[in-house]
Amino acid sequence: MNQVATGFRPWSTQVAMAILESKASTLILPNLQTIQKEFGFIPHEAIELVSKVCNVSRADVHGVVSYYTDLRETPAAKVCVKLCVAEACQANGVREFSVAAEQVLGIKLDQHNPGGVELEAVYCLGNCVLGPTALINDTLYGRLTTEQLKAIVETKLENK
Amino acid sequence: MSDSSLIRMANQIAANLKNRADHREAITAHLKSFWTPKMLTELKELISENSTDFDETIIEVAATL
Amino acid sequence: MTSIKVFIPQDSASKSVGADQVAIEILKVAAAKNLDIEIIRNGSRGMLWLEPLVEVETKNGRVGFGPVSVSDVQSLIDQDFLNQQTHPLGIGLVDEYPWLKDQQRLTFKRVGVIDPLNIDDYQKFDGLLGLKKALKLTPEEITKLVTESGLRGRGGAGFPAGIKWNTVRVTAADQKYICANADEGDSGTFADRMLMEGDPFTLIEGMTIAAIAVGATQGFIYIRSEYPDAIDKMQTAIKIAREFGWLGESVLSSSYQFDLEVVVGAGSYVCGEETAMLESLEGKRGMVRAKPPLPAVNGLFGKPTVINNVLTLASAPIILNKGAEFYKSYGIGRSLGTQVFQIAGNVKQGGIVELAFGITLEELLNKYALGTHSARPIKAVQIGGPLGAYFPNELFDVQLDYESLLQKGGMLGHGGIVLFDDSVDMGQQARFAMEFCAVESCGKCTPCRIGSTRGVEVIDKILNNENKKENLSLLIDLCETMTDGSLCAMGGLTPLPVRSALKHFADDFGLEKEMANVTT
Amino acid sequence: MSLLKETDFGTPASDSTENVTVIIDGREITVPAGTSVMRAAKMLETTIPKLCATDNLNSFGSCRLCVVEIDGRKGTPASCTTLVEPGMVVRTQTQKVEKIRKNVMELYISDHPLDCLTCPANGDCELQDMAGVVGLREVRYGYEGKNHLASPTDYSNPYFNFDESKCIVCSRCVRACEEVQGTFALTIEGRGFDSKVSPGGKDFLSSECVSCGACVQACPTSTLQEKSVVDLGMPNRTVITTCAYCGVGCSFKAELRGDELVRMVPHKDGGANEGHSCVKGRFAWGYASHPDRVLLPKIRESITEPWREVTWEEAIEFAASKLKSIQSKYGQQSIGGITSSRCTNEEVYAVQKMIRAAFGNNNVDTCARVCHSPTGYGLKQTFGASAGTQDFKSVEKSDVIIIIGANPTDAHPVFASRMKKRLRKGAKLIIVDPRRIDLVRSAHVEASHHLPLLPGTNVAMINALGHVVATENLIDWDFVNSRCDLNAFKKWEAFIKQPENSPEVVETITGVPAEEIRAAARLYASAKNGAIYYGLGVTEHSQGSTMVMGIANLAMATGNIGREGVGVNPLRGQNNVQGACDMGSFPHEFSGYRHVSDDVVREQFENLWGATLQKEPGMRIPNMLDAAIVGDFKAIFIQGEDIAQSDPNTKHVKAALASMALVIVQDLFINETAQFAHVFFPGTSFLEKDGTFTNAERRINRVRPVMASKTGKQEWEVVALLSKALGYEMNYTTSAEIMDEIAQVTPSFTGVSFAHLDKVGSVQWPCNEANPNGTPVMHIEQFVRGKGQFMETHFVPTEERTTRKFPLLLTTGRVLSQYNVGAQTRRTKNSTWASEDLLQIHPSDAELRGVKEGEWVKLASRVGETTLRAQLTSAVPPGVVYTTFHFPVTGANVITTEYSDWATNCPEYKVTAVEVMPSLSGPTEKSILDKSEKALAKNV
Repeated sequence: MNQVATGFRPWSTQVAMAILESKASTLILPNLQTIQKEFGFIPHEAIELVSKVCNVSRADVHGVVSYYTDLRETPAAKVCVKLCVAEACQANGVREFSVAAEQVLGIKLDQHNPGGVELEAVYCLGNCVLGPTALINDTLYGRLTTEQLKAIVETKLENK
Repeated sequence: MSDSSLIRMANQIAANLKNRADHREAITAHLKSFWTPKMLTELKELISENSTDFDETIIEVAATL
Repeated sequence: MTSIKVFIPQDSASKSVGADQVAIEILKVAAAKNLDIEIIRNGSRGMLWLEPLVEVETKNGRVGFGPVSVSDVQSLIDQDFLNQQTHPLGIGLVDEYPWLKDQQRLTFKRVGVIDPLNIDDYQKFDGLLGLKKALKLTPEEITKLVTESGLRGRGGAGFPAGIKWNTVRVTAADQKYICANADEGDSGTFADRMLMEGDPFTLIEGMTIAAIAVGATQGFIYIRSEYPDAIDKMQTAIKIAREFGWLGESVLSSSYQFDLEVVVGAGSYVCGEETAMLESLEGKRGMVRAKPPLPAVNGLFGKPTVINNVLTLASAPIILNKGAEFYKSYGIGRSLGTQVFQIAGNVKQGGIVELAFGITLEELLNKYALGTHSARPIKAVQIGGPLGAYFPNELFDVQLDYESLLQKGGMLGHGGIVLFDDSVDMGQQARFAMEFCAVESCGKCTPCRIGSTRGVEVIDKILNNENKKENLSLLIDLCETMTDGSLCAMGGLTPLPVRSALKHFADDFGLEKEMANVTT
Repeated sequence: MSLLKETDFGTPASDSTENVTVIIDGREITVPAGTSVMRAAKMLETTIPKLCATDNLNSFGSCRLCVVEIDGRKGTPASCTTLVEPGMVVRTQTQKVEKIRKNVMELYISDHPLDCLTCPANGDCELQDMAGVVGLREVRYGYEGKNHLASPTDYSNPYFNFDESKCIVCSRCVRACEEVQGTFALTIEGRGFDSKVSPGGKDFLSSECVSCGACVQACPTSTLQEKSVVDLGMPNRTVITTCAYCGVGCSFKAELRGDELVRMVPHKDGGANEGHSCVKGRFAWGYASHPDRVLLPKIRESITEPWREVTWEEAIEFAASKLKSIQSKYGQQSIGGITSSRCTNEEVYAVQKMIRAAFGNNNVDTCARVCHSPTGYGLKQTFGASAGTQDFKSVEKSDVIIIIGANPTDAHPVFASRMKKRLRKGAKLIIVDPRRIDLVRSAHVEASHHLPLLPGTNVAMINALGHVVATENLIDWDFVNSRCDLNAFKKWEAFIKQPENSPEVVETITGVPAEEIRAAARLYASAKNGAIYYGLGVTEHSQGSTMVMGIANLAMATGNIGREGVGVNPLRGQNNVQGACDMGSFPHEFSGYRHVSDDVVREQFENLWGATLQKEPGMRIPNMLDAAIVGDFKAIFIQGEDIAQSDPNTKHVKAALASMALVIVQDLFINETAQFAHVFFPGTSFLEKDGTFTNAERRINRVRPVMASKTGKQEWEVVALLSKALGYEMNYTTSAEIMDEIAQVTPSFTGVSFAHLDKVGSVQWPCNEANPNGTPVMHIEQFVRGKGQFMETHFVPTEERTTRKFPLLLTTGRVLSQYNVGAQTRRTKNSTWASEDLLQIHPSDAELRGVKEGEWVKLASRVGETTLRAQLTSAVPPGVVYTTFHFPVTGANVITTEYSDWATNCPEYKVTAVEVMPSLSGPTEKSILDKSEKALAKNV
């Protein structure tokens, strides 16, 4: 279930077409999610492809891609840290935590950082008692400390 | 009109109407409606010169014009 | 001799603090000691400060130990936790634990108790009884029963579920849908997630009952992508339900057909709004639709559609099983049944508290929360998610039901209660409310699209002491414009936290209390 | 936006028959259920402020300016999305809503440039208007906050700019592209404050945008703005007229600044287009003032001589004396003329009158000969009226639509949009076409069945469809028994049931699987309302007339005639094909389709005209050309048609022209035909004409002079002068008088006059005492001919066959941005989208021949060859190639043959056996007038 950044296929229109055909969905979003799940992002060619599969315009697809924060048009970072910055976590000090996290990871919040580590602000992970909390490559962590964060990220960076 | 055009037109009309039960009337009416008198005269002349170029039905009809 | 059953939650909150590692460690250490144990991965009991909460089955009931960390495992084993309750982490019989004992768990009856994907467990604890009752009733009788139970939408709007179902039932169409709204995006809420991870069959059963009631043959569960575990659990549960004929062409061998599909969101808070959710379910941008037409008449793909929150649908089985009278014997006034409160944020004892409507905030805080995690005094409590009001200490006597909260300038929302200690800056919290709206607004209507961004700017000006009086009155005006002018609740309710912060915590804006009061 | 503002009710009309009474601001009004509060208010002439609402788009509810208060309702609902309910009491002007409106407007303006005075839309901007209406005086937020003022402008479209900084994100453009045009080329990108209109990619030009202008029209600000308005300034007067491109006949508001045309804006009250347009009508009018236009008459003794500019008097005298001398030398029948379906009814009528009365013969034909003459013949035979049965609006009621041999999204885009709208609402579509046209599958539209038949096998296909209906008991017996001639029906039934017409046999002829044919037939026959639309892919075949009758048979057998949503509907190619035919420009017919041999009719004309008229038919265009080559036909008057480019077998046409002693051409430009002319009369563009066009739905639209004639004369004036010089006077002083005469002599036109048209906008003929308001749908009670006449439609294959030497079949058509021979569109920026004719070829055929994408290929048939670039596409099936004939340099008709429809001689453009091979170079600029032709010309 967990998908690490390096586990994606290289883009191929034919492979993508075959995958989409096997899913047989004519809705834009699920097809885009399928593409992203397989290839890690939604390359330009995929927009044309999805528009054909769904029989919609390229603009329709572009509108959907640009709407949802999950969907990305550039390759994902190897380690993606989705840090909850919503109220319950604010109550547990995430405002200070995120500043510290930026420091220990050496990156800025919401800055695109292909290949390496990405720190993304998200709003609620449903772990509202155990903040600060983050989803790191689809694994949830609670009561997070910056030391822990650093260690987890480093382990994940080392893993293939 | 050139002879070849006239022959082609006449034969084509015949080909398209000959399978109808009322093909003679239909062909006659068609020629009278749409062909100039000169074309009709030329048709008859051409048939009398060399009827082998023509569909049988058109020869039959032309005789009654 | 049978092996000893050890329960270790597989709930994602529990896992986030090491439940998986604890399970592995216990297996490892127990194996080394040749102990005969069977580990069952249950859902969470909802006592999240105790997670990972390890339970051991005894003849007297399940005894608990928590919070257990990997490093505690050796000592647990050493102190024979399987048979003794002497370990300092021990909390005794879990069902007798005060925090849990007095709760009125109807919807959450099985959550944390059973193995979520075990159908025998499910049925052993009254699972399927509601559906079986429903199959004996006419659709009209089911909707009538649900209407009589007083069940209202648990997503926040509080609309009577039975009336909504009935509208869908009487609308003629070749296709109808049931949609479970599991886009639980409110900060401070996690009940949907816990139910789906801890007792997914209840949602399936509830949705099937709804489907029979309205004549729907297809259902969708729209789960936010931030909940990978819930997605996984629901998908597996659906597969199992299908295998056992609970779903499919003939539900429990009846003449009813119903199937379910999980649809995953892609990062958009506003998709929790029902019409935006429909757009998203249709694979489009999650733009809010104007109402009318109501989704009950013209919903998913233009067909009559029931859209209910997970907890609303999950309440249907017990209502069907025990009857309307039973259900409405809980609660007060027009808020009937139980509410699943979620106590979160800076809290000493946070988690799920399911109780009949009518409890006050104060009782909840005194009896369950027991103060803040940081041990500092509580300064504010936000009720109902990011669009809910902030309450100061002097309003803690508010009764937690739909109408009472409305009266106090708040709303119940999805029942999330977030505690803040005295280090919180309410000016920043007000600013965040606007900022959140700016980030998550679908962008359709002007008050929300532009207003939220201007809201952040105006609050900044106030906090920076720029033309305080003018900017305050502008902010109040903006709040009014957003409240009255927005298309949906996102823009319409964003002023709620802002206004409450201004009203109750004027100090944090550098304002005289009187000044803030005059304008709110 | 536009200068002349039609009433905007904010939301579309409801078609409910139920009524609801509400009280708005104390006044009561009864409206259909489903009407919005906003629309109901507007019906009371109460204008509620709005920005995102407009009545050609579904309500959206985003701008929040239109909020109102309703008794008993919480809050302030938007009046655009709130529907009336019985007894509702609405207040549109309360302190509360006024405050919300003002504050919302303040938010808008806090993110909008403050450049009204220098903005191109100044004075024509809804945002500006609304700011005034709500009384906005200050923006308390200041202007230093987050904003979009630095957003770039997209200049890529040749006709309009997209200035993002002025966008208020009302989505009207996006919705117009979806709901009105049906292209879905626009979207909103991002969300929240970052939301912006986007063409989905880099820019408008590289997007899916077809430049129809609907977005520009919908934009309430200057965000989407015509470049011409930016350059020339806001127009200050409006003339309502009719587009002169295709047979849809869209109404436009020509907006001028003084005498200069600034823009053409589709007219909402136009019956054919209801406010929509396409890239040609909306933007491609620049040719009318192109420097290539000839404004003075020219003459020359021989076509090898240079032209001499002369006065009108000299040119007319020159032409008349030559015509007279030719007639005296070669006989009365040695001259003739061609009317134009590009010209007005009045101009066409004048030309045919001149030929019949002044030339003294019936050698008049019209360019409709080469497009829709089989329609006239076929529908007259079966239904009794040479015209389509429906109005365009009818398609909104269709449940199953068959399109045969037409490509509406390119050739009839405004109607296509209407059809797509209906398809998106659930109507089913069947396409019969060798090519996979866009409607087979493109964004949000998908045909249920595509029957990709081999070119030339239409009749076999229609017979197979009829066979299924007859053998599977799908006949509408009530209709057949009550409305049709039963003897004819029985003959047809016996014929159509024969095994040779079964789908299984026809599969071997058409290449279309029998099951698909059966399924399509069942779908159409079982529809509540089944409609058939067809184009030149039906008529331009050697069995074109048979096919039209086959279509009529199918419609009658299934009872799909005589009400809304059904019918047989030819999509006419040019703007006035219908009118040119109606006006009596066929050699055998007077106006109103009455044979010249009808003594009563002829006498009526003779008496009115004061001339003796011939009672035998005259020559058709191909007859004239043939006779010219033989030497019997010596002079021709050609108004507004370029037969040297548009007619088949160009070499033959040119040889015929070169054989004549006198060729008179009247046109805007020195076209290909004019190379062979001795007299050139400059013509007027539609912007200068005063008259009427009749579109494909028989709608007679006014063409009003937007500006004075650049040549000093109208076409009918020139014709009248020439006629007079020939000794026959026509005493018209205005074109209105010509219409009066048409009305006097044509039974289906007796109610038509300019005055009536100016009053009611437009009417569909028949318009007479029986139908004073015209006839949107024909054959309602009975057919025009009485009983519907089934005709036996035996399939006689064309003689054009593929051979080893020419193994492929060529078929031809149009692209969206170009029109016909391209004389107009090539002289506009429309060439941005298509600057040359391309040869579409299936990749497998291309591979076999070593043909590569974008490279030059030689296209050869047994009559000629040309060179053009290849476009590899699976839109054409293997064995079939396709091209357009917009560019003279390609001269695609060099390829097409002399074969034609058996009944009408409509050329068989759609089937030519060809071979394609790679070519090293492209065509030379004037390869069309090759050496042999020049030599030929010299000899004359």
